[in-house]
Amino acid sequence: MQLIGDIFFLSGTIFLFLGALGLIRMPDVYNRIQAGTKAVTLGSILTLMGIFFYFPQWWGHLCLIILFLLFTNPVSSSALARAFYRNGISVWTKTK
Amino acid sequence: MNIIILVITVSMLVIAAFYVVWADSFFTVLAASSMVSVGLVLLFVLLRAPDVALTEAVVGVALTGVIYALTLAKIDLWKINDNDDNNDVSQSKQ
Amino acid sequence: MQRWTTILFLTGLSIVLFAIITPLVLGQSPMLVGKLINASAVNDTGAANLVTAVVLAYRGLDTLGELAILFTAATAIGIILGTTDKTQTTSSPTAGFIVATAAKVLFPLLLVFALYIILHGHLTPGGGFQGGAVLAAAFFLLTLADSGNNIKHKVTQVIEALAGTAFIVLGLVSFALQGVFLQPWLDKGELGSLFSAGSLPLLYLALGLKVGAELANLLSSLANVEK
Amino acid sequence: MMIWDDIFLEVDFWINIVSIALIVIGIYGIVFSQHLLRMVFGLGLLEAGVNILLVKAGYQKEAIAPIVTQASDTMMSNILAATAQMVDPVPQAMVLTAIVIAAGVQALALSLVIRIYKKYGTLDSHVLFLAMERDRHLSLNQKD
Repeated sequence: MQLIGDIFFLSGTIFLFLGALGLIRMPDVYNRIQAGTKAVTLGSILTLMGIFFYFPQWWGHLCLIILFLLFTNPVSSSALARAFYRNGISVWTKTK
Repeated sequence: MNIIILVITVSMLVIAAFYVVWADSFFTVLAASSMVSVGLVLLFVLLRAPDVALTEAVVGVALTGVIYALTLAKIDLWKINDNDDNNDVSQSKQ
Repeated sequence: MQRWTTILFLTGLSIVLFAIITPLVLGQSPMLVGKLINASAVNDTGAANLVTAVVLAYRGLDTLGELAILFTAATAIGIILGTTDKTQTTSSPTAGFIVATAAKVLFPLLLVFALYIILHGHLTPGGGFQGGAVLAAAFFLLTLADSGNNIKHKVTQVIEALAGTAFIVLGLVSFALQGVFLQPWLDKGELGSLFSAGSLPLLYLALGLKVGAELANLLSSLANVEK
Repeated sequence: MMIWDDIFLEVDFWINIVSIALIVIGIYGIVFSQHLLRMVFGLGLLEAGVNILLVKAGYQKEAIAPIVTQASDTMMSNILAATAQMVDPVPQAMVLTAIVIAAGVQALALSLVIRIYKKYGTLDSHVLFLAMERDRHLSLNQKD
């Protein structure tokens, strides 16, 4: 049971690390928002599922946290992207 | 307490504090001061003070950040600079 | 030259602070007051969270003074910036459809979360200060999403006054019943259940409403000041 | 080498380091910076350092957080045995109120900053000093 939880933890931390790497390596703001939202949401959800396999009696709290993450993360990233677009930050057009 | 987590948190806090005082853009200063609060939350959890950690998370990260952001907007420092070299600035103004 | 003076000053300051702080073995054993409170807090107040017991029961007068300081700060900000109830919106852009809808959906959930934090302050980490800050954030989220509906200063001032009065009245009732100001006075109940710890949850409810109204007032007067 | 191991693997040492670093950087920001807003940020750092030091005053090795978690365990002796191992709750209550007061104080300072900017149009302390001196001389001359 705890081995499954460990596998979830490992995959979750891999996704979180990739999200952090994308924040540094991506060329412009919009790509960075995408990396910082999608990968981090998936990583957080996988980590919370790993916690479920360690403490199964917390399933209610964990479901609520996952629901809130799925609801608030896209909204905040869309608000950020809208603010950057309205302030005239241009999209990266060069492809090497 | 795991000493490695403590050392990583402490170094993150000190680097963020350096950014608060020595960074040029006030956007960076705002982000760094919120990061100091996040490091404080971790330290309070490690010091067995969950009440203080929750207070710092709500007040220090969220509320103080909003207050600083409102102030920056009121004193004309809330400007997003397009410093990235890859961007084409000419087509950005619509 | 000035740079070297600065570096010398900072190094000297840190060495002095290190020499002062390091020999203090503060945390090695709990101090006498902490030991006594740890031994008798559950019997005295019936609260599972000992920090709540300290904040509201053992040092309740401190909390009252802290409320007075926060009230003074909020009033001073209102005097400095001026509280104008603006009804018409300025030319600031709206936040967009997604954020407006999400704010409307999130607002009741945030209210429930804030009340949960306040009312479970004697059982879990949390309490009036944290819940009040979440309450203020919930009301400010509506203002951020749609700049048309501002926080009404009159309503928040009435809530703040009523909550502050309730805090003092609870203390005075305990003074009339037991002769000590702000001593917990209701039935202690079963340890760990929601209706326990006597009057501490009522005190935390009043404190949370007061802190939330003050912080919402502060945020809206900061947001409404014209350039 | 054993002495160095004892120092660097100790919790107290790192907490002292971070609190002293925050206090010193905050004092640098208050004293040596020219921008008023950066002074307020330095004030926040100073308060954070002092808060860490206060919470450390109640910390104890191999102690638990000051919350009784086993609600079903109504035996008074078990509860007393659990509370004897807890950290000191008094400094935590102090810091709890101090954080909220710190937020209020910073908001007050920031509102003063907004008023100064609306009156003088700058936040550089040197320029501000000259402008205030000029205003003072003007008002003195008017009075005569």
